[in-house]
Amino acid sequence: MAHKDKLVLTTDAAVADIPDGTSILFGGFGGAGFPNNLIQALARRGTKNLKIISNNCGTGDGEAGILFKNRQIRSVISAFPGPGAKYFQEQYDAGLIELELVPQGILCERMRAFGAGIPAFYSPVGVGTEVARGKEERVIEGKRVILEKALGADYAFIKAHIADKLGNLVYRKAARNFNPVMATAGKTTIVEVEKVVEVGELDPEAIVTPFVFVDRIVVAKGLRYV
Amino acid sequence: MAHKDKLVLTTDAAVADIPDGTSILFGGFGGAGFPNNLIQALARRGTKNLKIISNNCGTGDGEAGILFKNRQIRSVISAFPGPGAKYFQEQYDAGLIELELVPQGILCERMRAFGAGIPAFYSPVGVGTEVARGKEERVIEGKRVILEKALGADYAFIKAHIADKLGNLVYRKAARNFNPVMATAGKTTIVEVEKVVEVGELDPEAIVTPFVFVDRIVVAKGLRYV
Amino acid sequence: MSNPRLTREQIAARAALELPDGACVNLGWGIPNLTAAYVPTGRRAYFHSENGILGMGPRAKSGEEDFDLVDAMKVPVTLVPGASFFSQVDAHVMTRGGHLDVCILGGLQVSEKGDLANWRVPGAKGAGGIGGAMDISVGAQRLIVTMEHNAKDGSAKVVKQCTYPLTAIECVSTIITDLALIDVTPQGLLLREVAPGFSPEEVQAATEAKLSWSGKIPEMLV
Amino acid sequence: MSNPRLTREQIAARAALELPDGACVNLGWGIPNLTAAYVPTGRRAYFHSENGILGMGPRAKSGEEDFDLVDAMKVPVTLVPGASFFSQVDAHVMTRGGHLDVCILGGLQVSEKGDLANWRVPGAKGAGGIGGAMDISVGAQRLIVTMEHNAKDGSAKVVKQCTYPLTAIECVSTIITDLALIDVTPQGLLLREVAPGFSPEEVQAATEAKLSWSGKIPEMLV
Repeated sequence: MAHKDKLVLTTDAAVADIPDGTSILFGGFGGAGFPNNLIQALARRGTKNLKIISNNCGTGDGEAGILFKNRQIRSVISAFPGPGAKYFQEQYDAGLIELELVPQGILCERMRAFGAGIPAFYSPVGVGTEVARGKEERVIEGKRVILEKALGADYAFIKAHIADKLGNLVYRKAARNFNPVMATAGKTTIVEVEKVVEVGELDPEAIVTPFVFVDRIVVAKGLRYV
Repeated sequence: MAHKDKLVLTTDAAVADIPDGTSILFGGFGGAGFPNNLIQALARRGTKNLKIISNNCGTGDGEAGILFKNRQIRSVISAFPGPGAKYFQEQYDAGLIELELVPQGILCERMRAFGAGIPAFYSPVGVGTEVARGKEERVIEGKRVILEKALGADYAFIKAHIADKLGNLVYRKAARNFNPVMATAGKTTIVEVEKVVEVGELDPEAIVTPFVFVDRIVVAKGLRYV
Repeated sequence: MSNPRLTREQIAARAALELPDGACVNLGWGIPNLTAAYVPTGRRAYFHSENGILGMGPRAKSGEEDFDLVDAMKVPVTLVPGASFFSQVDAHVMTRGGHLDVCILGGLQVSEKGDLANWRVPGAKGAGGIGGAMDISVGAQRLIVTMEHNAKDGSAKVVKQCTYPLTAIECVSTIITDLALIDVTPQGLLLREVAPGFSPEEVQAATEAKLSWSGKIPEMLV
Repeated sequence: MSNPRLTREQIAARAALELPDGACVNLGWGIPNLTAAYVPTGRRAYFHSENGILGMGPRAKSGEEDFDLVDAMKVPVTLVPGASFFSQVDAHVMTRGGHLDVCILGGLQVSEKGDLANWRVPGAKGAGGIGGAMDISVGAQRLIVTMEHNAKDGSAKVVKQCTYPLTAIECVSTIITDLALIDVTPQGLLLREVAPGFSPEEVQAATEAKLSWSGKIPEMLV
């Protein structure tokens, strides 16, 4: 995509074309690195019937919580919905929402596989557990493994610290977490950042996500849910 | 391993225990990022019957070339032996050496899988070509794929720009290439660096290879083969 | 059994003795997380967090928290010199790939084969959550489980076969409880130490799985 | 056929017109590599190298070479603003994962289904070498092959079926030669442009595979 088109002025504009029924990856872990401003914009837009992939399922009204509260989400792939995921838990208990629980590292690896053009892989994680149910199992080099499929989505909503105007990204401390891999696994990747700098200002050695993985950039500050 | 033991004084000491018949990964691509000083030390040591994994097979006497010249190598896994790999080519033509040719990205991915605890994966690369020979083929999500196995080795010889005394590494420009993934795929990883700094001097955000992947560090300068 | 069992802190302190100098270590929620405070003098341990940190230091002081620098339990932490940040993907390259020296997790049940159940009580309300425990259990070079020896209702947690949903099979190396330190070996569970004042027979009585021991069993250092 | 065929530079220049503004592009050895010099004014292309660079600029000037900053052909290069370095693994996440907009490779043979053979001449001495071509071919969003239309012995390189060892099957989108620009479509090879002075019939005569065309075929802009 032509670089000049990536910078979007508002979070509302950044999500204006997200259709009902789409799939979205959400970055963030432990209160850090969540694209909270994009999520709020999606809540305002009211997009329905979403399939989301996210390590957790919100913290109260925060993070993805508001989307559950608004009944915008149909299904979830998650490693740890979390004790703070009040609206998710209510809807899950009521049978209103589909959940696929995935080990956290396998969630990472499945998204990485998607981004890397690897359709599937064999993993020892989950062998002999509920996670293996319905999955092909075999023995490779003497080790029991199960088949895991690549996992991507129509969109990735991620959070980074600084972007340049091309879309090169750097993160801040443990707010990096799921964001770089999700940038590679979303067909359209939308990033909210605290700051945008001119092209050339970021150190080429220190760029974590090269701009080839980024489609839209929006500057948005200050939402965190602890 | 206790951090204080990692720093080795000479390249000869760094390779002093490498046994005949072992397997070694060599970093480097396009003349940059080769652990040339370690390779020279291994040539001096005279270790025989090596199984090496390396993108290329030497440039004249340089890079892995000296090990071929000395007949220290029994088999090679490589993506591009290269026109400069004179000794390798002679021995290959004479049937003295085993070669497995692997697509470059799959060479990367197989080593990454090893380092990441993923025993095998399915890839579309090489389907319908010589590379697919003898490999399991199937269709996943409508795509023809072949089974590729993880690839590790007893040792990794890598080159980095700067290490701290714990073994955290940063690289320089395109000399990064295969080195970070090999650090994860060698059971014992030995790095040659241009400079060692105190622990804490490297920026935690900029460290490319965390010290957990590094077993021995040696400072050695100046060998490059163009 | 008139002697008190060990406290959670004492279990953690005993577990900390298992950390070799320079070890890279992942700690799970609960008792495992307490271990960091008990690393023996003269040894250094580098704590790993699955959200992408190697080299976590103590909890951040009040007023000095950086909420982009949190551990896997969302607690603001600090860094030690030599620490690094990386992605969640790379954090699990470390766990699953066998690069961490020791991992310590909590347990609901451990079987005599070393199967671990620690993520869900059967019949519990809610969706539950796996987190990083499965990747950690499968990949750990050495997996130590720290837990109370018996559940609140007195039932054994060291069992012949886990009845709770499994985290991973045949993954546990050592079990450290408020009553004992037990190694999982190919020959079954080997009682290595008992809590001060307890006999091997008393520990066996509190254990569903069969323990073996020989000679005099030392007391746990606490 | 009295008109001269296009030069290698002219093939490269025509290929460069296919690069959209802002495109991320990988160029193979030979004619593809020449393309970088012909990016049309007003457009920007970001060149990717499989050794871990996105945003390569022109070749470094003599005396200013940095031999840690080389392209996949070992040539010292420069960077454009916005460039980044990454590992070979991540470079191939970009190729195989379909993240590059256009890849341009050389060819020995291209079949009417878009199979590509470009890494080895059968019977050639030596071990040969695959390099990154297979990953690039499989992953490219759009793969353009630039090559001479015929081999030195006059034999066709655009063929019904490749007889040379394959690089990848059904991967080529467009073939640009010194005689023609041809799209690979589900209906077969579609002749879109001819070199100045050549007729579609002349191009077909130099081609083993069947070409289709309709109406007047424009000349290649060179």
